Amino acid sequence: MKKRIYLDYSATTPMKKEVLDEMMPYFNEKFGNASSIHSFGREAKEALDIARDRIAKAIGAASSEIFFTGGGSEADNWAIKGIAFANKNKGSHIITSKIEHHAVLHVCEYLEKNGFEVTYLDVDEYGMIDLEQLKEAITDKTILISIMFVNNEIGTIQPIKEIAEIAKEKGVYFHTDAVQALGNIPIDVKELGVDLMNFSSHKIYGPKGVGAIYIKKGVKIHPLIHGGAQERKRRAGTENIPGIVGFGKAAELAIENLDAHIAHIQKLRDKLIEGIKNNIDYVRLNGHPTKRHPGNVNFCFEFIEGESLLLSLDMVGIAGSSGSACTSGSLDPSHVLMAIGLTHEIAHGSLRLTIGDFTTEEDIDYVIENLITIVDRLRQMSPLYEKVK
Amino acid sequence: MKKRIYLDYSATTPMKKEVLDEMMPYFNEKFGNASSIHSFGREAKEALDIARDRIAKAIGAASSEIFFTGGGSEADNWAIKGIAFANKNKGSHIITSKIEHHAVLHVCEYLEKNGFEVTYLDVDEYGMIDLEQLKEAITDKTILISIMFVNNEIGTIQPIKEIAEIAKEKGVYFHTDAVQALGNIPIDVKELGVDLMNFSSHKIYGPKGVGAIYIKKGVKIHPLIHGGAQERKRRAGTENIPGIVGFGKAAELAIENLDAHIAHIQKLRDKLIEGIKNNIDYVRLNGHPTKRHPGNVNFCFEFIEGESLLLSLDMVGIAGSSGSACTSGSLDPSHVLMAIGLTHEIAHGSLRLTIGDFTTEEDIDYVIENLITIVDRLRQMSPLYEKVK
Amino acid sequence: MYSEKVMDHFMNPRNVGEIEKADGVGEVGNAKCGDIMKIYLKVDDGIITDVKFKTFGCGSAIATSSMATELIKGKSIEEAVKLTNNAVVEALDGLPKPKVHCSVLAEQAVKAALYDYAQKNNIVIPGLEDYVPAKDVHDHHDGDGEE
Amino acid sequence: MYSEKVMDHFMNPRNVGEIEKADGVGEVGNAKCGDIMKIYLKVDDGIITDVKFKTFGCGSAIATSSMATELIKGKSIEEAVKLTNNAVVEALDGLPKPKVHCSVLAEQAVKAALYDYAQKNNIVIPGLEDYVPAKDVHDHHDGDGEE
Ligand SMILES: Cc1ncc(COP(=O)(O)O)c(C=O)c1O
Ligand SMILES: Cc1ncc(COP(=O)(O)O)c(C=O)c1O
Repeated sequence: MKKRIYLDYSATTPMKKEVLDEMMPYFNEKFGNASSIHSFGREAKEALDIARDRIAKAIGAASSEIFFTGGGSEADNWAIKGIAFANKNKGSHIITSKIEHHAVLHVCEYLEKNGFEVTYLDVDEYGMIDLEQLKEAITDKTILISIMFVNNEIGTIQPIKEIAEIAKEKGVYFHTDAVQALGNIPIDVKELGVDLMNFSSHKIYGPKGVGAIYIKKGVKIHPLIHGGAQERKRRAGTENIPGIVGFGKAAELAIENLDAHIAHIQKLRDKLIEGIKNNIDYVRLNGHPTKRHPGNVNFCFEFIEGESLLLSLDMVGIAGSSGSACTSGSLDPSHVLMAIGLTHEIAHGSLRLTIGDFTTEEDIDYVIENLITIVDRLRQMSPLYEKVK
Repeated sequence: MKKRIYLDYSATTPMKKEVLDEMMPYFNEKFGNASSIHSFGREAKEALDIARDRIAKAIGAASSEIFFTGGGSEADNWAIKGIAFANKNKGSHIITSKIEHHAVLHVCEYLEKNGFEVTYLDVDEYGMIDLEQLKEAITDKTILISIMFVNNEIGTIQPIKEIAEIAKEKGVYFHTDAVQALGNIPIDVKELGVDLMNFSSHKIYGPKGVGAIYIKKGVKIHPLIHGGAQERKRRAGTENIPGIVGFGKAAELAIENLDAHIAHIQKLRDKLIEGIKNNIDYVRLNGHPTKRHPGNVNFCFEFIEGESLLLSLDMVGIAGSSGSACTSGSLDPSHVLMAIGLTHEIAHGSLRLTIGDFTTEEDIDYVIENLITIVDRLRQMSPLYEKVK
Repeated sequence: MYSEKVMDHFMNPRNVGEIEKADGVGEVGNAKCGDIMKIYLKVDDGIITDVKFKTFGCGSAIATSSMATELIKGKSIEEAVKLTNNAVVEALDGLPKPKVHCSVLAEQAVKAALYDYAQKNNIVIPGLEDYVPAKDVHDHHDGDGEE
Repeated sequence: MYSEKVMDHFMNPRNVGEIEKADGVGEVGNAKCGDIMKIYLKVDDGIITDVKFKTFGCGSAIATSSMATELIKGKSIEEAVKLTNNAVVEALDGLPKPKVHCSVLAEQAVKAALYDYAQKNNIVIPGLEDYVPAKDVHDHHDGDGEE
């Protein structure tokens, strides 16, 4: 069989066997609706409760503060629209950053068209927001700060605890998108002091189509999905029991294995970063050198374009991603790469390789070897490269 | 093993084996993110396209008119909020009925608090809306009519084609919640002439946590979940590929087997209805005698309360549901039973038994036999029954 | 959802029935709300020698009726009047929160039957001096039940 | 996503390189947009005897450059100037919709190189009379691509 090396763990992960095993009975044996009072329903409800406890435990929350959703994006939408609409009598100003996931940014843009005002904080060259700028941006109309925990493209980790302190002092709700943080750095919501935090199962070796949100007790928020009385009347819809069960198991495993997981991927990450830096010239590491997702590698390769790099890697069985316009389907390269100050030219040549539990040393060697050849081949074809030679 | 007879198919269904088989490879082999351009991503994208085609084919739509969601409730919310917010410059009036699912009713109530006006149409004793009342309700501010196809509690089927004609004539969008219709009656969106129609996978032997909505080409609607460019920029979030694959397969099977499925469950439904009518007095069949979901049986048993009936059935292994207040968790019995004109007293004694593909003749015999005993036992305990004896 | 005790008293309720020519009868609740409890007492020398009930209602309404009758059977009137809804809940190993009102109903039904007995016999039972018969108990269904 | 032909021309592009002292050179696109194509021509007796390209861009930019050079190699100037982007797309067995602009770029690059040749030799090529050299081609990325 052809070699296939998956280095796109930040896009999605394969499900772990233990997770699938845990889910299996809920597809067609214990298949009841958790709202039903008969035995089929009670089996489902029990599984739901266990999964909720597992998520709560993974982040130091109370079970009653965890609500399941249909994914990370739904949870981002819920957090931001839910807070905005429920608190608009208090104010109509929201603060976020320029490097948020689209599930935050596009909601903010939508709210801007509907009477809200949004401040998009800058980030520095490493992707870090400026706490002073944040403080200055808060007005008496500010109702929400939404700053992501770990950036999905460049891996930068924000000072969440410090942001939470500022928010608390000013009496403003603080939401953080922790989709890339869960399972990759330790999280304790109480210690961090955040009001809302959301997650996505398929980023931590759980099933796709499930997410969760932590909503601190007492937070005033509207539902996004109205209807039945599920999730304590806050998120309607028949619960996706197999999905939720899988997510719960994945979260439990993630916490149990956290130290080993981080050690493993960080070692390989550093090996890959060094391998690229030492063997290829005209490259730039994007993101923060140390405050960084343990599995994130993001480089710009000058004079070449990201999609052709991805396709070439794919031909030798390596799966990565890029922030080039050609892969994002938009006119401009990734907003994150723009926000850290890259020029369009440079940003087009970005490559993100994200490492996970199933990545091996040999994989990294293979990638470095192939990357050297591919970058060289593409540069030889590039009219931009000839000018610097 | 204890006998277990599931008669709650309208609440949720077990997944069919073929459905699970189709899903299996997508959990940890072909696990890619459908937005990724590498081979893992392309495998996912191909599966997504096939599933979309299958749903489209099942209802006579174009594939580009099908959008996947995280369930039936999300799709209801999307349809109604999406149309309301996108068309509020045209008007702020919505028409629905008193017997809609909560995923429609509670959205309408939310919109009422946010500047919209909603007319809730009455239904007759069988649960049918009155087309004349509908016509009269339409004003030049009306932007949306939302009437469900098949009621989930009493099974009544509305005249969707006639409603669509009225809506079209008046230039008003028409949405129908077809969650209980798909797989139980033939559907052709073009022939029916509706603008929006939504579905839920777990009601048709597919996985939980997946739904879909048909949005006719040209319909003006806002997203409910903003973010990434998935679903042609209309519904953000990493696609739940295994879930979508399963839903696609379930829809394909449902259409292939439609005639046999209907014949099977209708025969058993009629047997159960006759069995109850002929053996138990003081009962009342709820819903329409003929324009009715082929697997829906809904009776009121006077002098007894629904929850105690359900519990007693559960003790002999029979799973059903009830519209009594005690099972709905609210002060009042089901809004549907109220809307068809039942008194509280009578409505408290409702029992819904819904039949599916795995139900057998013997199951029905067993249910009738046990129901006779249980109803008698509970009535013997009831202070209301002694008065009529 | 329900404890084993509740299910036992629901499936095998004790003291179901009526007492002809009962010394005291109490009925509380109403059909509109979905629960009615009716309790019949036989009293000899201040002792409850027999008790029966009939209940229209959910599983916990039936179980609490059954348990309440068990708890007062053979007791003196003075003891019976002290029966609290909490005692019924405890004896049943607990009830789900939205169902606690059923135990209140059971307590009320016992009191109503004792009050009827007192009225008929022109006596005053200590603890029931200020008792006003109320047919409806309306604190139920907090509506925040998860399901 | 891409046809086999596209992948073949991307992985094994024909005519990559430069021609020293080329008779005509054309460069279109810009780095900001993520694609630049540069085409070099050798012309003998009105016939394109050699052609080379260098491209900075995505997979389809490279494949369309390769295919465009193949399609004009050995052709007369009059034939080459008639090369359309559609011909390139067809020869590649199609391109995804958001990538069609790459074929437009390839057509432009050929025209730019031919124009340069005409300028240098002070001739007018039929079909290029009204040609205005444009470095940027900006109709690309309709942004409605599904992903
Ligand atoms: C008619 C109807 N609409 C909507 C829904 C909601 O679907 P889901 O549970 O998938 O959110 C249901 C089922 O619960 C239903 O029966
Ligand atoms: C930081 C971040 N937020 C939100 C999301 C959205 O999650 P989902 O794809 O589960 O909707 C993602 C991943 O796509 C992410 O990386």
